[in-house]
Amino acid sequence: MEWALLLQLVLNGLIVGALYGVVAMSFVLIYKASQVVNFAQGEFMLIGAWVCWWLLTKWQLPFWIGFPVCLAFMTIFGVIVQVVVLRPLIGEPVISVIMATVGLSIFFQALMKWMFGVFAQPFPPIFPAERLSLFGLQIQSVYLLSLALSAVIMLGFWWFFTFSKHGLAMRATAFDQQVAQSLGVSVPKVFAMSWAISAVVSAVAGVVVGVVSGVSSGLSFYGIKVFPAVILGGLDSIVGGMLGGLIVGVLENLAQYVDAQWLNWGNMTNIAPFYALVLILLIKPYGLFGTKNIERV
Amino acid sequence: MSLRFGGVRALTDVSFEVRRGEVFSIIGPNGAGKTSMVNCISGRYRPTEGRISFDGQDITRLPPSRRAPLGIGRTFQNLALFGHMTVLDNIMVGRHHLLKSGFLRGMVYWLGGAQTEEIAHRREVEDIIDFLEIQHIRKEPAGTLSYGLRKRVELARAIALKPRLILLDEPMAGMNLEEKEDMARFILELNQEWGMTVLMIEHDMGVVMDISSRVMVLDFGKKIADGTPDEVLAHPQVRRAYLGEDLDESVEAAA
Amino acid sequence: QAPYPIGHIADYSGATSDVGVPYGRGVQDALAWVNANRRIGGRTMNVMTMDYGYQAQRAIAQYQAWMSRERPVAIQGWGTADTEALTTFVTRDRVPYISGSYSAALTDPTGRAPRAEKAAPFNFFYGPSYSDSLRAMLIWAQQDWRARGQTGRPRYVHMGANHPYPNSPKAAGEALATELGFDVIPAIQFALTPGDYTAQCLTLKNQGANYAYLGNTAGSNISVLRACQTVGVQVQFLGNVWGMDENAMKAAGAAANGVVFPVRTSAVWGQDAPGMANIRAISRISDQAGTAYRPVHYLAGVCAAMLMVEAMETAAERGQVNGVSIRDGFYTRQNWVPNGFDGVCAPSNFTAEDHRGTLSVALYRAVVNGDTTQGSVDDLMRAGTMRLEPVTTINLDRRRDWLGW
Amino acid sequence: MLQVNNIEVVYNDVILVLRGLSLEVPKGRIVALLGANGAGKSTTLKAISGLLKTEEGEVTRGEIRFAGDRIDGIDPHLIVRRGIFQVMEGRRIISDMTSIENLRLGAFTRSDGEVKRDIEMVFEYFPRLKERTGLAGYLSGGEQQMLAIGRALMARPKLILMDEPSMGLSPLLVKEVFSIIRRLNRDLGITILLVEQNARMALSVADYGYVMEQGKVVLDGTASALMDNEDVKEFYLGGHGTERKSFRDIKSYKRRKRWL
Amino acid sequence: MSMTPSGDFRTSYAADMTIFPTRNSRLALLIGLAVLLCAPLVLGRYELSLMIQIGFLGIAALGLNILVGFTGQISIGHAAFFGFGAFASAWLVEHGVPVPLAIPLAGVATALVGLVFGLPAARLKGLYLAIATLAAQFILEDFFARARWFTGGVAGRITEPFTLLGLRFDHDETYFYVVVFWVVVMFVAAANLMRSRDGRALVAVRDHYLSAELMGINLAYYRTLSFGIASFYAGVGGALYAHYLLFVSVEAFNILFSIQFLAMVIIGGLGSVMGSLMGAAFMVLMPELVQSAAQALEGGAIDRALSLGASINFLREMAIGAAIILFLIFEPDGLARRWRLMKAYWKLYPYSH
Ligand SMILES: Nc1ncnc2c1ncn2[C@@H]1O[C@H](COP(=O)(O)OP(=O)(O)OP(=O)(O)O)[C@@H](O)[C@H]1O
Ligand SMILES: Nc1ncnc2c1ncn2[C@@H]1O[C@H](COP(=O)(O)OP(=O)(O)OP(=O)(O)O)[C@@H](O)[C@H]1O
Ligand SMILES: [Mg+2]
Ligand SMILES: [Mg+2]
Repeated sequence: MEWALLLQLVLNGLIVGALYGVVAMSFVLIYKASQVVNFAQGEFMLIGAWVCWWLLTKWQLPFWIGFPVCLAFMTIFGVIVQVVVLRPLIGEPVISVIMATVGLSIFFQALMKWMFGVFAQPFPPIFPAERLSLFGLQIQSVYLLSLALSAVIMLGFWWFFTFSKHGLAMRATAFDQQVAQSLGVSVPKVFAMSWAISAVVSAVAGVVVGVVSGVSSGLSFYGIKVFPAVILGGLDSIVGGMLGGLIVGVLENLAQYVDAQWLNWGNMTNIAPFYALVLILLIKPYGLFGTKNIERV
Repeated sequence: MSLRFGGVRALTDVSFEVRRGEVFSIIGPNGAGKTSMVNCISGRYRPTEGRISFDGQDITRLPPSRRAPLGIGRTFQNLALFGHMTVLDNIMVGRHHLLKSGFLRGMVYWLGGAQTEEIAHRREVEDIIDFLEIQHIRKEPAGTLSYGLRKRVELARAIALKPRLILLDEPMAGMNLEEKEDMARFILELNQEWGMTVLMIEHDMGVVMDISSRVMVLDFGKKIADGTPDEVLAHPQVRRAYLGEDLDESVEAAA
Repeated sequence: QAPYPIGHIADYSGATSDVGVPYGRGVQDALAWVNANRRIGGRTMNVMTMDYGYQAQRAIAQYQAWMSRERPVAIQGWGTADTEALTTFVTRDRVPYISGSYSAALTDPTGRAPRAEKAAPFNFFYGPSYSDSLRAMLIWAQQDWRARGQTGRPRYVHMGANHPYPNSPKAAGEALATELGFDVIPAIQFALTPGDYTAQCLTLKNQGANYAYLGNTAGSNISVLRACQTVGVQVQFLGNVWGMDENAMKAAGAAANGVVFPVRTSAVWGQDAPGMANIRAISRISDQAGTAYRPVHYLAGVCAAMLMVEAMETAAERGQVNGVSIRDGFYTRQNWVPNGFDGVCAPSNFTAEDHRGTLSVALYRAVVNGDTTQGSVDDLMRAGTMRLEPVTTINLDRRRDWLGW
Repeated sequence: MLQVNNIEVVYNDVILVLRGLSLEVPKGRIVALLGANGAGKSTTLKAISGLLKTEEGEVTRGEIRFAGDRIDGIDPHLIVRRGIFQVMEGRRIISDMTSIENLRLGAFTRSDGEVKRDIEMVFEYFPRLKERTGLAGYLSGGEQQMLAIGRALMARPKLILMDEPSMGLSPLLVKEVFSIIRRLNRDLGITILLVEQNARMALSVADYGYVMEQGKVVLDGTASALMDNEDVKEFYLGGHGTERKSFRDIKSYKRRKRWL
Repeated sequence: MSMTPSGDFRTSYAADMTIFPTRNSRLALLIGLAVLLCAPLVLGRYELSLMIQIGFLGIAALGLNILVGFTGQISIGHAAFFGFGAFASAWLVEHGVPVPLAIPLAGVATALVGLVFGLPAARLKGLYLAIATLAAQFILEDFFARARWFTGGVAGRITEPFTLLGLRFDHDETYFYVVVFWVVVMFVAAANLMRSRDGRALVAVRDHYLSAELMGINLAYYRTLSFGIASFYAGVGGALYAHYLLFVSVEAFNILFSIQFLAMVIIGGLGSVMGSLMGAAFMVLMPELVQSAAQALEGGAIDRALSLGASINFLREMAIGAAIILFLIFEPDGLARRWRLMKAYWKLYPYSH
């Protein structure tokens, strides 16, 4: 056992896990409003990253201006996607909507390549010190930004869903669109809101990933990678999404350790979260924090 | 028998017995635990304490799907039809435990005897359809029917199980007088001609008084009375908790 | 006279499009240039380009379509998975297939080499195979180790996804590394997509590797390079032929500094060579202004296309142009450099027993000394912020026991 | 206040359910809508509240006016904002929320600060709800019905459309619900369109009544006039005069009266 | 000439329960089948190869439809089972099993694997189950890449063409018949299943599992069973794929492919047997159509005017994505419903409306 290495791996897992958590939360948000799992979440990250990159390099905007502008763009983008694609599907079976998000993912994947090219691009440095040392582990400083943002986002969501009436409306819409409408909730508006927020949150994650390892279309793979995190935590739990992210992050790193030390299978980092996912679901069918469906006849 | 959900005591020490061939009604205020009781009998809930036996066999821990073959069928308070299936298929599902051919024989339909079996059962199902007068909606998807018709299809599905004990959870809710009369007629006929024992939950006192042989009253999960309809009606606690002070008016109102 | 049908399977939009685009454009431009400037036996080519998005299925469907309608006389292909899948078919249909996959499994036309798994009589590619490139880099690494005055056994590790393409040279590399006296550390895996590979880098650091082969394409290699730079790994990375280029250098920035990787052509864009004039002319086909920077893969694509064109010309001189005669056209020349591309395309030798076109591997070092985030590749190369620095050229022996793996 | 003129409703582009139905609900009154199962009562209410759309239904002819403005074709949430609130058939409470959250949702369209007080008011009407702090999905049928009505009150609507509010309630509660309906009407001045199977109760609180059959109004009149109508008596109220006919005595064959 | 009866004229229950309700529709079916069998005589290899792909993908899609459409359990791992069937068949052939036998055996082997991965289905619901199948996808993919003895590792495995009684079915013209045979068998079996006991039970579980259970339906059994059946179909489809391409590689069976299966099922129509085939046809033909449109455009006036150039490839991808979305918006119930409406229209013709 090499404790220093192990410690570094766990630390790294937590840091990366927080990022997964951010993406997971944006999944949860859409799920909570419409019971839809968004397969285009990865593309949302990608779009956010590209747009921000474009603002910073082509327009030479400083990060502290470019980043908010990018988020504002993503808000509008989320609304547009909702209006054009998802609004006509209101009332259709959830699975159709999920499929439509797959269509979105294919569409945007190609669109991004068309607009920004197929080559990976580096982000201009946004912090004076690109790296800093944490308990002996060198990490990119932008990860700290993501840590801070994820905490803020999580608290924001938590407040939103428990206390604000729009949060309640969102949950009601997810439960039964017809009832929500009968209560005066505008289902399209609720969806627009959830998609906009989700787009913004995933853009934050996209930018962080972009800063760390460059922007390229492969970035959207995070969208799939994060599924174990979402499910581990429970599809409809904001806190669960965050925690699931952390767990998956640590798990990946520990799996890499175990793999490198003993197994030498090679692929454990990628697969371990899925094994864990199946195991946890067998014990807790609604994830760690998901609410059980009410079964009453 | 007792049933608890966390802190909620849905049923507390309730004991009763349904005799073969009778129409037994459970009444009680909302939330008294009537549906929970039926859920325990049909296996949806497992009692926290106590024992349920059917025909001398202890069925307390039997999984729900094993109770249909024993002869327990039921309808639901909040409709639970298979919305996308036709009425006919809904009722055929009721025959599930009586049919024998599994998926392999089903796939080779003509060869393994599945066809003959289907036709034989279809004939009996048609009898049920005729009996409940729902011929005209045979091929409609159950999900598009109006509330009253759905209740009737539910009943048909329960009958298709060929149950010896049929549990009806508010069969008359949402019906007008004429339809209640029909339903009452069906229930009596089931009981008398088809020989099924009926356990019914109903709020319509008129119906309960007229067609049940015995009545049990629950309140806050406890049994407060049982006996013949008239005995129960006379019970002071029942009048207070359930009917409201003025008896005659409430019977009238319920009708 | 009807033009010769030529199939072209390219990845312009899929997972490997970052290198698929320059390579494919090179092929396409070269063939268009040939059509415009010189004929093959008096005829032109009808080039049918198909972007299959790196999905083997689509490539195979397209292949079937072509074989039933246009019946191409030769095909320019791309990825390892689809090329290996099509091997059986092109063998059956006798269509020369020039791939962008340099898997050594495609180099044995007879299937009789000691370690070969199957015969691939109609498969060709331009440049050294993945395995041979890695062998060359290992030989260089050994020299480098000595040159730096290090003692003890250097440690070598193979890194990449578990995927036909990164795996292709794994066995060959580890075998030679052992033979050369390296300590071979268990391979480290990382996916073909960008991600957080800090864990892998920490492992790498922990195990004290000195030389690491990066088997993936640029997108994920960049993540590894940056992660390893962040955690401060001291290791000499050996890039593979598709894993490092000018675009990757720009994206990885300083993290790419020092990576050694093979370059298939004798010159890179911007250098002078007799053949460069033609390359520029070809480049103008898709870039009228003549300002675009062409990465190494573009030049390789041109060379691969020109090999095919000349093989077709040989076939035309001898009479019929068909799959078999084109294949035989590949065997007629020694130290074959396409006419007019001297100093750019490296000499190739193909024989009916051995499709290893070249065993001479030119190694370059990526040099990055500044901020690469602003400006285009062209600007950066011109300003010298990024450079490709020749390291050495390793000439491998044409060992028969190295054929086909 | 509400006028429904000659509307036709079609489901799935093919199933014609309402065929030229007209009715009127004057301000401040209670109007009862009676009819057999499948007559189209719920459909009528959904046509008014705009909820048809979510079931692939459509008003293809005629018009619906509320306070003089046409409201057919408007999105349901806008109709709620105009002051029409429907209590849907089958309770339809949000089962994964608590009662209080359900009630708060009822007040979604309101932005005044009196939501808390109104919740207390609902709890006064239905004390049982206050005791049940768990998720609404675990409430008994009757408790859910109370919650659904309470939720409507939270919206402070001008017009409540009630679809079978007494369904599944104990006799005691039925009386209570109807007395609440009366009180709502009297104290708060809320206009009510009431669909009910319990004709006797409905007519006893209503000012005016309509009887529907197969998508059309076949009979209408003041509540007292309907109570005296022979057909209504026989088919909706049961028996003539005071003597109630026993359910046991119904013969297998019955005369079926249809107005159409 | 009508395909559906215009009134209820049936006199026996057997007649009421048949799949093809009129004589004309049976006739049409026979003629259709005959025409289909003549196809290799008139069509080119390209068209045949598309039809073959539609065939084996359609079989697998039908399996997924039984799972998703009929039993209501979403699976995002179908391609992995498809792949398992392909590898299993190739492996069996390598071990001396003749190809015609290896195909159904591969189906059975896949069904067994499906049952194992279907076990969580007894406990999991909705999207939780969907994501668990996503796990199956990745775990199986990892297994394929690792198990050299079985799959040939990441390099893939070459396999033999279909041979029966000394005849080689190694061209599109001949292999076509093999696929048609399997399509007919598998589709008829599914249609039969859906109108018999266990098929109804599956649908009941989807529509209302609580009441289904009280009807005597063992939920765990049927949920798992539907995974088994779905995997069987996937396995047979995969085996047919293997002996068509003659090369099986782990690369093909990725998550994207799984999602394509899902798209087939949804586009074809959830819970429709024939819809699965239509969905497969849509997913196979659409990229081809877009591709040929792109080729027609390439170098043409529009291309030059907009200087599309290389971007045509991206436009094509975008067109595919957009087509899926547009399809879902305008035909959310799938091709099967459109087909039914068309039939209904002809039934009334010329008196429609
Ligand atoms: N699954 C459950 N979890 C928690 N509490 C439950 C559950 N099922 C029922 N209850 C509670 O048990 C009590 C009895 O409910 P039940 O449905 O049996 O009443 P009921 O007598 O049928 O009433 P009604 O006539 O209104 O239908 C209720 O207070 C209800 O909230
Ligand atoms: N979504 C739908 N799609 C197709 N038909 C429908 C739909 N909803 C209702 N119908 C049909 O419309 C008719 C009227 O239904 P509605 O629910 O309005 O009746 P109702 O008068 O409320 O009956 P009940 O007293 O049973 O509730 C019924 O025949 C029903 O089958
Ligand atoms: Mg109840
Ligand atoms: Mg109704």
